[in-house]
Amino acid sequence: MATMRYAEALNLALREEMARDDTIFVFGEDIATYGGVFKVTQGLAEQFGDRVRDTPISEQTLTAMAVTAAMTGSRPVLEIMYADFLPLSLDALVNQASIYHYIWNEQVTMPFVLRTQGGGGVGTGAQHAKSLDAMVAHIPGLKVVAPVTPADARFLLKAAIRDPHPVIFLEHKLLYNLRGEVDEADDAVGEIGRARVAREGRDVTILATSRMVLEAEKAAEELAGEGVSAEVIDLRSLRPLDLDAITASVAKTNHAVVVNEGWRFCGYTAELAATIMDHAFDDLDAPVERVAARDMPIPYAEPLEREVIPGAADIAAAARRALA
Amino acid sequence: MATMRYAEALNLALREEMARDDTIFVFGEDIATYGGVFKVTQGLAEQFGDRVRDTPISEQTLTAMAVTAAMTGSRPVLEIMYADFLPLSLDALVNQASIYHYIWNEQVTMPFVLRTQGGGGVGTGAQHAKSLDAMVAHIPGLKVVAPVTPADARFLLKAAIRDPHPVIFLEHKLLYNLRGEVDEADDAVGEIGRARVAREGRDVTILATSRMVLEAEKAAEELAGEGVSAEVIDLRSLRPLDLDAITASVAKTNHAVVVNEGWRFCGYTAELAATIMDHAFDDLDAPVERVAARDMPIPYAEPLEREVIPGAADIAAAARRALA
Amino acid sequence: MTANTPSDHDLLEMHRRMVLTRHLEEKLGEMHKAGRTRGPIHRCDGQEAVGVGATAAMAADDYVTTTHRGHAVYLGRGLDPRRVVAEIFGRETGYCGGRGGHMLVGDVETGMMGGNAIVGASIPAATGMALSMQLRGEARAALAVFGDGAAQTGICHESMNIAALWRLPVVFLLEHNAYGLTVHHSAQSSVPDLAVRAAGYGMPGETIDGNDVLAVYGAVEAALQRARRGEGPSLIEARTYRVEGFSTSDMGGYQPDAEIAEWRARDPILLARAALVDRLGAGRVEQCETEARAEMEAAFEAALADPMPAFAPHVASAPYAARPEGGR
Amino acid sequence: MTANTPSDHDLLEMHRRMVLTRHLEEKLGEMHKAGRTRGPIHRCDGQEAVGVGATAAMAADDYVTTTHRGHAVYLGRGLDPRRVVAEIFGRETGYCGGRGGHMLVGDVETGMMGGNAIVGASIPAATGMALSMQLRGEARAALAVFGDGAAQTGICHESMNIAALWRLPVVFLLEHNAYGLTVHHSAQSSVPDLAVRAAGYGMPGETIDGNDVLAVYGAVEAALQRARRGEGPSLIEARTYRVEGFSTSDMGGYQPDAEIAEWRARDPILLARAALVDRLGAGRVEQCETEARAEMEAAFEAALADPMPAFAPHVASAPYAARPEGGR
Ligand SMILES: Cc1ncc(C[n+]2csc(CCOP(=O)(O)OP(=O)(O)O)c2C)c(N)n1
Ligand SMILES: Cc1ncc(C[n+]2csc(CCOP(=O)(O)OP(=O)(O)O)c2C)c(N)n1
Ligand SMILES: [Mg+2]
Ligand SMILES: [Mg+2]
Repeated sequence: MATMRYAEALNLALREEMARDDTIFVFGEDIATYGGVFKVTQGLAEQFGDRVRDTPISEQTLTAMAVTAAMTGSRPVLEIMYADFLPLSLDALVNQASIYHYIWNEQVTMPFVLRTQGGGGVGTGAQHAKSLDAMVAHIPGLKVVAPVTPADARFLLKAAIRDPHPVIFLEHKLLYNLRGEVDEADDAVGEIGRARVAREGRDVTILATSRMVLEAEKAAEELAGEGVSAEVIDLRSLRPLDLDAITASVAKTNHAVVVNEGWRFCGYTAELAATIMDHAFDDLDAPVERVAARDMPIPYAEPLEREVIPGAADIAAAARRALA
Repeated sequence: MATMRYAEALNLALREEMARDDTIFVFGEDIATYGGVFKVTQGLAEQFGDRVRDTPISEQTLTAMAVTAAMTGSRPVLEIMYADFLPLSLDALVNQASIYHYIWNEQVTMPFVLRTQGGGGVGTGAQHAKSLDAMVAHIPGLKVVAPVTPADARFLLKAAIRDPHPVIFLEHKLLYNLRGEVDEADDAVGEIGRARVAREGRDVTILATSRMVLEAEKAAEELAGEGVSAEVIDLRSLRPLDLDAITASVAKTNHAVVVNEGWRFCGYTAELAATIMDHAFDDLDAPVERVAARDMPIPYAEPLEREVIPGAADIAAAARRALA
Repeated sequence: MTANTPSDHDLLEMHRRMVLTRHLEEKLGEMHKAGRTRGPIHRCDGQEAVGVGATAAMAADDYVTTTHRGHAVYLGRGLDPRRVVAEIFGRETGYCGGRGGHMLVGDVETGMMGGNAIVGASIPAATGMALSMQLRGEARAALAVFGDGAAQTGICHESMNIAALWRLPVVFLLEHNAYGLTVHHSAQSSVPDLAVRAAGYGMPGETIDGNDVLAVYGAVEAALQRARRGEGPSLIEARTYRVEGFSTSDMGGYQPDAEIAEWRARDPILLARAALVDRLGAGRVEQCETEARAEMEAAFEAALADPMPAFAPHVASAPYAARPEGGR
Repeated sequence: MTANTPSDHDLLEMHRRMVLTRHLEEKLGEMHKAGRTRGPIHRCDGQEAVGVGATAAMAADDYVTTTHRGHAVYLGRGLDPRRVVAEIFGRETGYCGGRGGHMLVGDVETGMMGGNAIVGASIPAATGMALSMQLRGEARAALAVFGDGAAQTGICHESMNIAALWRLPVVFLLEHNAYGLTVHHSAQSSVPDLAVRAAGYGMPGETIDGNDVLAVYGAVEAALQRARRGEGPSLIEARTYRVEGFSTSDMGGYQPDAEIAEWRARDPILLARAALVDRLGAGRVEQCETEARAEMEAAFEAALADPMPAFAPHVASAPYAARPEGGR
């Protein structure tokens, strides 16, 4: 057992997998010489040489190249520096990556990972603070994961790299320095599609993703002070969903709050709310409450940004509404 | 009153608006000399000369150019040939078009229209048959409309062109030949954000978009034979939503089916289902039923494509489930 | 067929594949008129020398990517005509079980890595494969076939820059047929000759006669060799012409008759035939052509009798979600 | 300042704006060290001549777009230092009411159509404005400032092709500072000199000394005139260097000390000062510099005392949805 930062856990997973399988290569902007702007890939170039490449600023083509490199025997791990740039990758994801396994009648698999980080809270502005989870989660054929703990970061990145299909790996700029226990000796890989009960509770289920899990935990703490027992579920995998975990919790609590840092309208919380209605309508004593970013661009100034990005207070308020 | 095809109604709206306002220009691939691959822009180049331009195949840049041309005194109408190519426009939409009005503190408006057409059913294959409505509807600052009748096509295109903010105008390849009454003398423009009751009913509300409205009408007919009275609402505007129309209908019927031709997971029907839960939970006697495309690429062969794209039979079945 | 100078046998084989392709196109035209096709079909009549000459220059383990107009590449690469026709008609026996259709045929076994109906997408596709091969230290190459319209896309620029920067083993074969859909090249491109752009990436660029199958073969062969030697990418602009319009949905009216007539006179099959007759005699050439046409006829007959695929929800084997209970 | 040969007054004014910018950058560096900035700040120390020389060449009704590193363009275009600083510190009095931050300052009144933090986005942005002006028959022009990293993006290619094809009144000013974030140009670009790419679009391209404010002024002035005359776009590659790293979050270690030292010796402000002292005498130049620094000090003082904005849900005036009852 070692305590390490989230970024270090990712780095460890990359090193372990690259050492194990030499068809893996890592590429992206500023990831080799500099080790990544969030230092996730630090030291990889020294260890793995040409298999770690700095690239020109060409997200659209880099994503398309990952697709076909993966179809022809390699396992690329591409870093897209900010989730705000995912729109540049979307054509390759929706019109290329997502189709071939089916359209070519299972002649190919496509083992690549697209790592990126999103989220706001630190004044990076309208073009560097978004969570566009819903856009990638909408695409069939892709898996989408978003670990919160360093241990999950390592396990899920290893799982993503070994997956035969494309995995979008969503990190968060405010998670990189989070510390946690990582059992380096444990050589297991995570299972994509399994949620984690971050906190057990009886009265209301809070489903959250990425950094919002931490906010949900804070909200649960606050609610506990009011005598409300909130269960916090860290989805970990945005697609596929762990339906069993969701329905089991809602069956117990009969109330649900769903939280995602992206925009509300047509956002990821809409799918969660609709999924709960699809599978647990009769268990619900109240409508599912959605907590998401306000439907507007993310402003720079701190007092404005704070109002747009959801946090613990919003989650607690939503839980109170659900229970009212 | 004249009977005209949907494509002709669009053409009429473009002519009328371009004649009225010479800051409007129309550009896109194959839209000038050839008049558009669906002939929507036929004859415009002859009438308006340089204000109608064929472009290189450069969707990403064309969209970005529409944004800034609109910020600096023009009213561009851009045609993106297939909705499948919307991912190429998304960076300009999400990182440029959607932000400036707010981020620049209301120094600018952005009156442009992006017309495109989506949908399947005629063997155009995985890269030319999709409905990516959810991706654009997720972006705050954009309006998204999808008229079904020729009259609405004309009114809403005129409204979209006059709107001070970006409007994504979604057409459908199977609607262009649809005929309907258009009152050429009526110089009104549509109001974006108002739904239309396509068929009144008492037992179940079917909310549908674009061509799916026609399928919903067929389903309602089928259900009528079984003694079920279905109300069909043509949303017309996917964003903003006509909440009053939706809640009023659900309050009456207590059952809802929501239909969109795009994929199900994180798709537009998720927002509709969640919205109904948000605003009409207590009116619901059963969970909202979603009808959407299967979560997979759209295959070419007819027997396969038919299974992936939803139709009247799926809508009728969903209504029966809702009422069961 | 990778020796520097093609043998008589090789030349005849290229000719056969061009005739095979032409006959496919003409049959498709008839079937369309008869209302028996589904979706648009993009014929390559008059351009057969590009796809056939280029694929003939490939080694067995090279990759090729192509466009929505890929029939000459499919057949040039040696795909089974029956399974190509079956795919075009959405049959279970097609290369993709009818899932792909004519624009999206892919066959991994021959390295024919697909038609692609997103304009320009064949360019980064081949570039990504080249990167994959380079990283594994393999002396193989990838060939990207794309159009003059596609050359104006952003991904063309990004791919060429990356390929030249990293000296990737890829050959960019620009099939310049004067139009992108209905728009003439002069209204799409800021320069008349696209090979000049190669200098902007520090790679060799040349313009060749795309209707001369031997010229295509020679240029592509040299560029593939160069790529496999680790000397990086090249751009080859093959000038040709699309005599039958953009697709079966094309309503025409924008290609001047005189222009079409001029290019018909330079039909790549006529040119190849003339050269071959000189070399091998008319009898052998005619026999070859007759056989090719018969092969395509047989392919149509067999493929059209093949079954349509049946839908099966895609659960176990695939990344796609199962159909949710009851609904779509 | 659009006469062909700048007057003494004009020269001194350019110098003043460079000094103003430098002082902004240095103060921002101090504020960052003191923990008083928020989010990344991209300083342009050593590159001031590009933004200042270029904007000095603009006519009053021309447009300019710039990058995440746009301070010299903001101040060069004559924006009020206090309101620029206020925006950088997220104040209500900033050009965008604190909503934009330092990368997204925009001021419609002066045609300063924004910093832009999507790499490359300034290029189609200016191109779209140029199209708008061309369609209205106005003899105005747009100037796109962008980096060497941005030159590798797909939208750069697409924009240059369209601009040259349509002879749009736009000037492409490539601010080549040798790095894109931490990656040296030689690892991002397939060619060392990006001006060569202009030939691929049939437009003029030249490389100039980006540390010589007069060279920048002259080249941009001529290109803007050309654009306004309807003769189409030009590409100007201004060679400069980023002496203070990528941004305040830069951990350094990749720019060789010797390289930095070499460029510091060619500091654009030193160069301009030397020329001006010869011409106007040391006194006048020093006074100008002192005043500029004092102006920036005052701007900081005032801006930092300005109020932060208060959030107001955005309902009536805007396309953004109202906050749904109770939730975010
Ligand atoms: C990204 C994208 N934009 C537009 C289209 C529609 N489209 C299909 S083919 C074509 C023209 C392509 O021209 P070119 O590359 O020269 O190929 P050609 O048809 O001449 O073989 C267009 C615009 C598309 N399929 N993909
Ligand atoms: C599309 C996109 N990709 C990546 C980034 C991250 N990023 C910000 S600045 C930068 C480097 C830009 O280099 P260059 O264009 O040379 O500008 P410079 O910073 O040198 O002024 C990168 C990669 C971004 N903002 N946008
Ligand atoms: Mg062409
Ligand atoms: Mg740079």
